[in-house]
Amino acid sequence: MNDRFNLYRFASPATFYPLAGKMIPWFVAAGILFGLAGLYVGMLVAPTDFQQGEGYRIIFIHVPTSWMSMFIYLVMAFWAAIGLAFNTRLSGMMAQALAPTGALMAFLSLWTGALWGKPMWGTWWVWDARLTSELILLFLYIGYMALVAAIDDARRADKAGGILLLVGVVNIPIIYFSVKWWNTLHQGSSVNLTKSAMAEVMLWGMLLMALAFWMYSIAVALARVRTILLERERHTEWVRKELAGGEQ
Amino acid sequence: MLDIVFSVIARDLKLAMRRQADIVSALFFFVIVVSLFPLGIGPEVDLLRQLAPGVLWVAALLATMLSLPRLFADDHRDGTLEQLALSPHPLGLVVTGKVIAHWLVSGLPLALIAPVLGIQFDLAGDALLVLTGAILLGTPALSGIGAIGAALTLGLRGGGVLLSLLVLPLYIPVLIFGAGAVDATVSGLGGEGHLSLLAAMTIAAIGFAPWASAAALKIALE
Amino acid sequence: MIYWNSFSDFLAMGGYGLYVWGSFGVTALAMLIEPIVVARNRKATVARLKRQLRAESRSTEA
Amino acid sequence: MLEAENLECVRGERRLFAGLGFTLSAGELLYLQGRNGAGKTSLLRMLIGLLPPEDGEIRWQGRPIRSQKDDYHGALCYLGHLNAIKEELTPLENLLAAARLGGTTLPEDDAIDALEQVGLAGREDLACKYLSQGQKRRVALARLVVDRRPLWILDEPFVALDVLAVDWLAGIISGHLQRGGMAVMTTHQPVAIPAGRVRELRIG
Repeated sequence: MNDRFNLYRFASPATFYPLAGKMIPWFVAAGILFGLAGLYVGMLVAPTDFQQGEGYRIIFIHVPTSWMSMFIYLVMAFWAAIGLAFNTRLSGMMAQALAPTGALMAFLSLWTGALWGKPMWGTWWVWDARLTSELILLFLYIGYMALVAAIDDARRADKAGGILLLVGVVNIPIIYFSVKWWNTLHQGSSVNLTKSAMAEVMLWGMLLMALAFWMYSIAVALARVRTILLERERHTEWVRKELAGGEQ
Repeated sequence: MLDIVFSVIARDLKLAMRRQADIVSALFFFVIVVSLFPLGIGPEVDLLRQLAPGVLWVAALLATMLSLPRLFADDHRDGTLEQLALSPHPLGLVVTGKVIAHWLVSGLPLALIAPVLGIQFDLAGDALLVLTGAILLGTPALSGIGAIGAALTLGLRGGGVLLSLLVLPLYIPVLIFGAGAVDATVSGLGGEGHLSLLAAMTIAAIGFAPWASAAALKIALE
Repeated sequence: MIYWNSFSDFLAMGGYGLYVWGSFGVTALAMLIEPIVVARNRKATVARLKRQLRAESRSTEA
Repeated sequence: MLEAENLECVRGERRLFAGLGFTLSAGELLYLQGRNGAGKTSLLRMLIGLLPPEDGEIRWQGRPIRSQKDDYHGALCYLGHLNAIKEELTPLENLLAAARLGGTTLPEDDAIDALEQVGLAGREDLACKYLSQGQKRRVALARLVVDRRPLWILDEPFVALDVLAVDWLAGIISGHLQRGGMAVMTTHQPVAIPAGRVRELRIG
């Protein structure tokens, strides 16, 4: 073993696997707690919005899922950079474990955006800058997952996916600004779910919901990375022990 | 340093010239796709004029996509790619040469034939000029970004479809500003701003993309 | 503290019920299905790996 | 001098070899031997710097090759399974292009001489797609005739050559060793190389 390996001992799969297993229940509990609090504040306490009526309550899902979809992509790109720079095994697996959840968040953001747009603008879809960027983000997630799935060798998949993520993360601001600019040029109707001055209580509801989605994403990603770990490391001693020890 | 770029360009151009059918069929694909649109939407001149920039640009994206899978695949299959990776020059420079050669045989012909197709859509003289300029300035970025996708999907099953899935979303800014330049000219706003943004994107893509592609190629060659 | 007068008001969401509950419902469903899929995937993987391990140890014994 | 130390190779899930090392100095030839799938080609790919070793290090003239990739590649000539020739180009064009991409200048007369040596006289200007498999291999081997770089790495160079060609290639390699060159090669049938010190390394 060389020195570099010791330095990254905590990134070593054998240490990380049980640690992740212990952490998952805490994130699940935190997610449920934040979710209930957020739903209570957002759905029961918060007053109606004078412009949008009760329909505005969709933002308690739409905004947190949009945030998460972008945030998860950034986290994946972060892991990709770590993985390419230090050649750590865990990084690529983390990125892969996060991708489906990120794609789900992007999808939910689009879905809620459409359901919000129908009553407010009379149409399911508007080529608004944010919705369009979100759609492109979903394409980027799908592209990443398709690329990783198409490569048989796990290490090569990690590295190629990592490069794609870094290229994507450089491009996202460019895409966002070009779409935004395109949108103002064509004077498209701007769906702006968060424009109206928000009451403090609404903001609290949104923050709590965002925390809930965050905790949920971490929990699911950790659960997924544990499976990927077992699969990838199936020939190592620790996985054999783990499997022999009545692992469910 | 630049010798290697020019040697690669010269080699790839020579190869392309021996296989002109490929260039011509991509070009015809472009012409046919563009010519199908009026048949699909009807011959109203005002509508066609409005749609022209978008149609021409989308067709240009697709025509560029057509030749991308072979950008590295041929060299990979016959072992030349290994030799290129073993040349005593950074692989990024080699890829820069390949990207420029790809543009010379795919993007440049599109730009040259675009004004003729623009006439089909009743574009005015200044709009035709801007259209040609925009395609000239924008297609190098398409070749550059496309090279990353081609390198990432090298040797994979269903690589061609996957390549479009990876690359087309990244093409969106070029599409927006390329079509926007012509739109702005038609509506009398002037397309200079868009053209300079396109030029900026092309410079960034030519400077950055070959190195990302080189990293991807090294992974594929492991 | 609670903003709503009655439960039916809450369900109606000021006429936006379909849209609001459509959003929340699909989200809840997705967040229910995803963990189930992950858990099933895990179970299947563990079972498959155990099978492989058994097969391997048998072949080395033999 | 080429040194390899404690090399480990993992492909997919299998560890092909570990703790492998050797040193090779001027005028020496290293035969890599081993059954199919033992990792001979993987080792060659490590030696040319395309496959990073799982563990261990390869040094050229005392410095790790990963910190001097371009210099190292300038000193290295690799001949793989694939001929690395372009079907659309003529043998002459292929040879000249390979030299140019390899960072050396090759006078056209020398290239024509080399092609004559490999028995392709009169076919210099015929596109390679019209040549037979054996002739294509000779175009690839012609690179060795004119190559003056110190380190040759050859993957099964004798495969599919007739007896005469094997002797000729052995002569080319021993000439290279006599000039103070080094060579690493894999082969199934050991071929007597007249000059130079020959070492063997068994993998797996």
